[in-house]
Amino acid sequence: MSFVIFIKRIFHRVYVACKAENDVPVGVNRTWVKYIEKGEFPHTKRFFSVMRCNHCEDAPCITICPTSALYKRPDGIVDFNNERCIACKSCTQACPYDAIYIDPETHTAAKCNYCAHRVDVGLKPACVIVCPTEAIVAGDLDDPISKISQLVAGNQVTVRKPEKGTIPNVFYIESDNASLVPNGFLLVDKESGVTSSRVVQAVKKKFQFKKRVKN
Amino acid sequence: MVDWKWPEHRLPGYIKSHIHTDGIESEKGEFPLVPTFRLPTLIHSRSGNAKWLAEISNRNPLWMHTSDADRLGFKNDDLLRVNTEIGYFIVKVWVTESMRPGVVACSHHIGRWRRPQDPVANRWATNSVEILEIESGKWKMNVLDGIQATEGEDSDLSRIFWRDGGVHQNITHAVHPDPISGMHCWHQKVRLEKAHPGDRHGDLFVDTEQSFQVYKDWLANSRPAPGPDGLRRPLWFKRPLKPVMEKFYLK
Amino acid sequence: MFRPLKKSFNLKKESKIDTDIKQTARRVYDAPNKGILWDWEVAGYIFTKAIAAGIIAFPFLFQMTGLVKVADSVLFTVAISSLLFLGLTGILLIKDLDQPKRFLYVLLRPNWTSWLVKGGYTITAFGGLVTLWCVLKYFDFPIIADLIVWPILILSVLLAIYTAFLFGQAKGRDFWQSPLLSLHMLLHSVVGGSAALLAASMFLPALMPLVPLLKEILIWSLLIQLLSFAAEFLSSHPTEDANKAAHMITHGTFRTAFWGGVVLLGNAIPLLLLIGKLRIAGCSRGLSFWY
Amino acid sequence: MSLKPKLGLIEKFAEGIGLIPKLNFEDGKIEPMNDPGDLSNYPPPEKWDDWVEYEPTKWSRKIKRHYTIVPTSCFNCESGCGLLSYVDKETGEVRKFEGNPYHPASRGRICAKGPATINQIKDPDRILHPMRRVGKRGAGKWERVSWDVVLDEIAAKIRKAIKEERNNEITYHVGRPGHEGFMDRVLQAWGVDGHNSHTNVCSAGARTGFALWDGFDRKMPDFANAEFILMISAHLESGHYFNPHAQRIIESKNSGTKIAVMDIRLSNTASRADHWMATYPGTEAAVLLAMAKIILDEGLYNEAYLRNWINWAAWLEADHPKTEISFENFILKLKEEYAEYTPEFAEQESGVTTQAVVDVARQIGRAGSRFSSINWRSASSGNLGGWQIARCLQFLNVLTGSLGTKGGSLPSSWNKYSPKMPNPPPPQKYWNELHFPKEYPLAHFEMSFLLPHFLKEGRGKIDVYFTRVFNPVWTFPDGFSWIEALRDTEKIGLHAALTPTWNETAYFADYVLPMGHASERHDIISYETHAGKWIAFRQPVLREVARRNGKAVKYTYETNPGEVWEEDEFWIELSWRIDPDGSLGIRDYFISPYRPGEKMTVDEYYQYIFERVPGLPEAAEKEGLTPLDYMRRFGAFEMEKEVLELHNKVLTEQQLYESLS
Repeated sequence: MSFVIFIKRIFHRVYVACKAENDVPVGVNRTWVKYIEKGEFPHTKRFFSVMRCNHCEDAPCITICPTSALYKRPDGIVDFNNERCIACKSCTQACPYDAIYIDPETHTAAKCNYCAHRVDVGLKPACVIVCPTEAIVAGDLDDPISKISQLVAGNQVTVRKPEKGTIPNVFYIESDNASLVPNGFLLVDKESGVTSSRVVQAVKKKFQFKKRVKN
Repeated sequence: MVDWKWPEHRLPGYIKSHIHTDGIESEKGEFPLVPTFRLPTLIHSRSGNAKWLAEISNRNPLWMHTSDADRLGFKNDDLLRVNTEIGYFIVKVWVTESMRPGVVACSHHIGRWRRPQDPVANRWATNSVEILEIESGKWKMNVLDGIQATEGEDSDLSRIFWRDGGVHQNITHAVHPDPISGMHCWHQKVRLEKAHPGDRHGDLFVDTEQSFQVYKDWLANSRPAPGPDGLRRPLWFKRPLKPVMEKFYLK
Repeated sequence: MFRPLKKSFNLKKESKIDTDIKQTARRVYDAPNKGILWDWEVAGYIFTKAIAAGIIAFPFLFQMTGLVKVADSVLFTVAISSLLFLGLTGILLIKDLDQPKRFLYVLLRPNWTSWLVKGGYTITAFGGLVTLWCVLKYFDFPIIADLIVWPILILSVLLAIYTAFLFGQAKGRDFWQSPLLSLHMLLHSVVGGSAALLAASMFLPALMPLVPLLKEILIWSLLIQLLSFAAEFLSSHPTEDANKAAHMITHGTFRTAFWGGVVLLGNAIPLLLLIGKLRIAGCSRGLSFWY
Repeated sequence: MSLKPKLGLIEKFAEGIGLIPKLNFEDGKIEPMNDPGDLSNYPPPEKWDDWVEYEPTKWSRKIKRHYTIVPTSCFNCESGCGLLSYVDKETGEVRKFEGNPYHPASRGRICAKGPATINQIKDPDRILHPMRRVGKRGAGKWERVSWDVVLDEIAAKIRKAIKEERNNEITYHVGRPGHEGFMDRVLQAWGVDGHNSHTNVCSAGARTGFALWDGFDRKMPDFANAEFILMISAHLESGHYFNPHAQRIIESKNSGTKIAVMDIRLSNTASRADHWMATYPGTEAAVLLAMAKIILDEGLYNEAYLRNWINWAAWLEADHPKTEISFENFILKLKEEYAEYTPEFAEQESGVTTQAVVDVARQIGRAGSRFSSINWRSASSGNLGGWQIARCLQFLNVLTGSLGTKGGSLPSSWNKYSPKMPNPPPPQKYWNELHFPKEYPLAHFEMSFLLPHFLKEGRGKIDVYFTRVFNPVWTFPDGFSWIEALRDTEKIGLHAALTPTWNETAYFADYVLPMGHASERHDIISYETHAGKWIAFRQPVLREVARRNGKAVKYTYETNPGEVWEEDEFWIELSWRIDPDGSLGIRDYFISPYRPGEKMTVDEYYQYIFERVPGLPEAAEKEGLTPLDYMRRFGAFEMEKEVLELHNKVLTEQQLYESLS
């Protein structure tokens, strides 16, 4: 199973459909959209990329997970079982795509699992059916006549960080490299986020908004 | 249009806007402010209780082109005081190439607030503010607290990672009724300057006497009914809740 | 406890992308950052593990190779203290988990491809053998005790460097993919162990005979350590992220911690002191903590 | 094929002796709907009564959840896209929202705000009971009251006002449109000119500009078949009906249609466009007229359309009495009229390069009848004279003959169905000066944002003021003038805020009446989103589930959380109590069309409407359902697929006769 994502048609829909389907807590995401801008006025361009787990063929998160809480299903989906997970967080270090987070509610690792609970019932993933511009196509790459196989064969597709050798299964069409590479996981100039439960107190302390004395 | 005292507009034409460059002195930091662009993920003032929407969009900085920022010496994330006709508001600046030089814009939807005495609600998106009427008609809003991660029935409340409640810009806009279409012409002529000491992001000030004066000035440009044969309004124009025929005529 | 992104951890300085808006692509929107996931507990247990491996390896090695006659009392204290440090490592390992009650799953639901499992079994085996050795020694079965000394020595080396393989499996971290990592960890263990023993020798007279040889080893290992830093930081790294990480250590946020703590306090000063015949050797321990 | 990791020996042994808990048991297996590989988007309607899915949050245990799926329409913007609500049979609560595949406009695909309705329903700070203020208005103290108390107190005040002929002191101010037909009927039943809206802080500029051409104040661009699209808006991400429109814009873009966007900033829409024309705000009309000039000069205009549909003879007579009336002269005079709008002038005014102006103009000319354009707010709502921008935009449609054509812009009411109401009341005999003052005869529509200033000038007073899902203090300009007006009990006697959530205006209300969200209220929706004509239904889903389980429900607040109600029933109940003895003649407009003398129920109201929707009774018949039940089941119905070229259709005798009456 794999995804093809049309960069040119993305907007902000995937967030909420995924969160609604899987009750993903605030602060962490299974799939998210990243914007980058390039060029000078009036030739400025903005590119969007939907980021998520790439369900890799040779998934580093599966090799490093001590209790095989992360495992590959025969249909290719990299699924997780949060009852086996001891939350050692080594998978979050192993994933070159920053796709795994620690769920602050269940204190276990979690990530996009291709809505396996929907696929097993015969439904497409939640982010696929919500998108008004059908920017995300899901399907079986091994089936040569499926829409996704034709798309991947017929178009110029790119994947994120192929040099990591994980053989990712999410293909991007008409994408822009600067927006695909998470460029320096370490050097994120993002606002501080929220992950395992221990972060909650820290976040509160750190961002204490200076209470103003009522004048 | 001829029947309704606007012969000069009988054909499709070009009218110079109230924020045309003729009336803008850019060297004094004056700009046209476009306050109307919307975000795909929010609803005017009803998405304050939708946590997943507030999580995606929780900032409304002032968009400004790099050349304007260099000219006026502003850097990204600086606090600016935006002076409108009837007051001012304090906002952060977002320096970007995706903006037309000579124009600034600030998004709608964000800058919700609640006063300490109001019921606690929309905690995902509201600043807590105090509203003071310094003298009659002179209103000051001070931001006491931004958006805080708090404890609550919904455990997500403790995971709020955004602090910026934004700024309520609409309240500092004077009314601009277009003499023909009756439309409120949203754009404002503003003068930008660095925020004064003690200004906090989201603070604002409005003088309602001044805004009443602006209302009277714009009202003066209108050309009132009656139109042909004493009509208040063209009969073939749409009108919600059409009254009986004779009510269309001014006695 | 998790340390959030401290203000001093100023990322803006490093990411030169953001400064010049015109030429390069600029990230204008992204999901919130996940913060630091492996924190001081991980650095902590590398440190305690290195010492646990180091302090037992030298006395037993000297004893078996006959380089220096080592009294049984010394072997005993060294074995016990190594177990102590091993226990500390275990506690830190469990504390780092968000599901501490499930720590047994590492051993009882093993996924053998993961170096966390192999490492876990190494620690268990090493701890078991050392305890067995103490029991045998205590109940006076010297022959069998000597038999298991060699496996202990081999395990102690593996104990010292298995974390490098684990970090190597973390493909998301380019800086950890460098082949030098296992060498670094070995050196940590050697430096850590010898320094600890030297420091202990000031209180335990029985360790006196080992001191000259230990000093030799410490001097050479500190030298090699400095060389390894040079190798790591002077040469460029295969990927941009690794370069940035190296740059952060040498010039970025960890600059003071690296040059001040690791290089100066941890290696240069002890080296000079040792060459100048004085006995202060504990401070090199700081080295592995920062690395 | 097992979908879980194989268990190792050590694990089996350890679980065996109880060292670690057993993890590998599952609740049950659900047979997949179709064979692996081909997945469908939505469960088929036959399974909507008892749809079985796994619980995603306990996925490792494979716990089965049973859902009843009930369609409704989204309430989070003006598009009203179709939603499917999944009601968990065990907990009886809504679990999530997805798109409704049977909704002709949104076709099962929705934006981010649709599924977020679940947050609004489960919001911990929700208003669950009617509140009445204690102490001064705006002091922030509230007490809980019952619906009966609220209805009696408000009804009494309205009855007194109507009895004393103070009909113009009752105002119903609406923010998010909805219940349009319903509310006009209620207000005209009361005989008050009480409707006030937010149109003139939204789209009055564009509406006036469009209406001046042909009386239709909105245009419906047929994006699906367009060859060139010009947007003075950000319609891929926001704006009226942007979700249905965005779907069709991207579909035509994929098959080669070029898009031009006029916007002062690089919106997400502009970054998708082939041409981003970054005009200085307010100068769009100059660029549009320069393009019109190029189309005229280069003969790209549609002569047949102009000759046939434009009052060119009347214009020549009025403006150029001396010249002889001929189409050629008309074109000549037109070119003279717009001679000054050269591309260079456009560049000097707006900053858009002449090359871009010429290039886009030619593409518009070549697109001919398949040129569709849209402007809802942005430039025409931001600038003085903004209405001319919309007028010039339609001028390009007129020149290329792309009005009412396939791929062009259609007059909006062709694609909007207006329902037939039971016993419609006569028009009211009052004209409310506070809403339609003399000074603005051409305004589209009420001068809503000047209300506080009119009150300050003493032009009138409001005795009963309903703010229905409407937050002027925050959304309107000059919010403090609103606070000053709302604070003054002389100017506004009673202020009732009908709102699903707290907002800045409700802080200054006397009554805060909690009304439901998308899945907690009734309404019908029919908007012009594409070249068809459809009607959709918004319904309180928990009430529908109760009905399907055979439980009798009298009022919607019985099934909504807390005492959250809905507006239809509130207004029927209120009207019934305004005229308890029928003496004011209001009550007979709220008599049930099926049970004479009885009070109309909301089900009967919608049953009456759906029975008169062309084509619906027949479609319901096929499914063996009544029209109302059909709408309850599928949530939407498309009356006509292709509503095009109506202006070219030859009218039948019958239609001609009808148009005279």
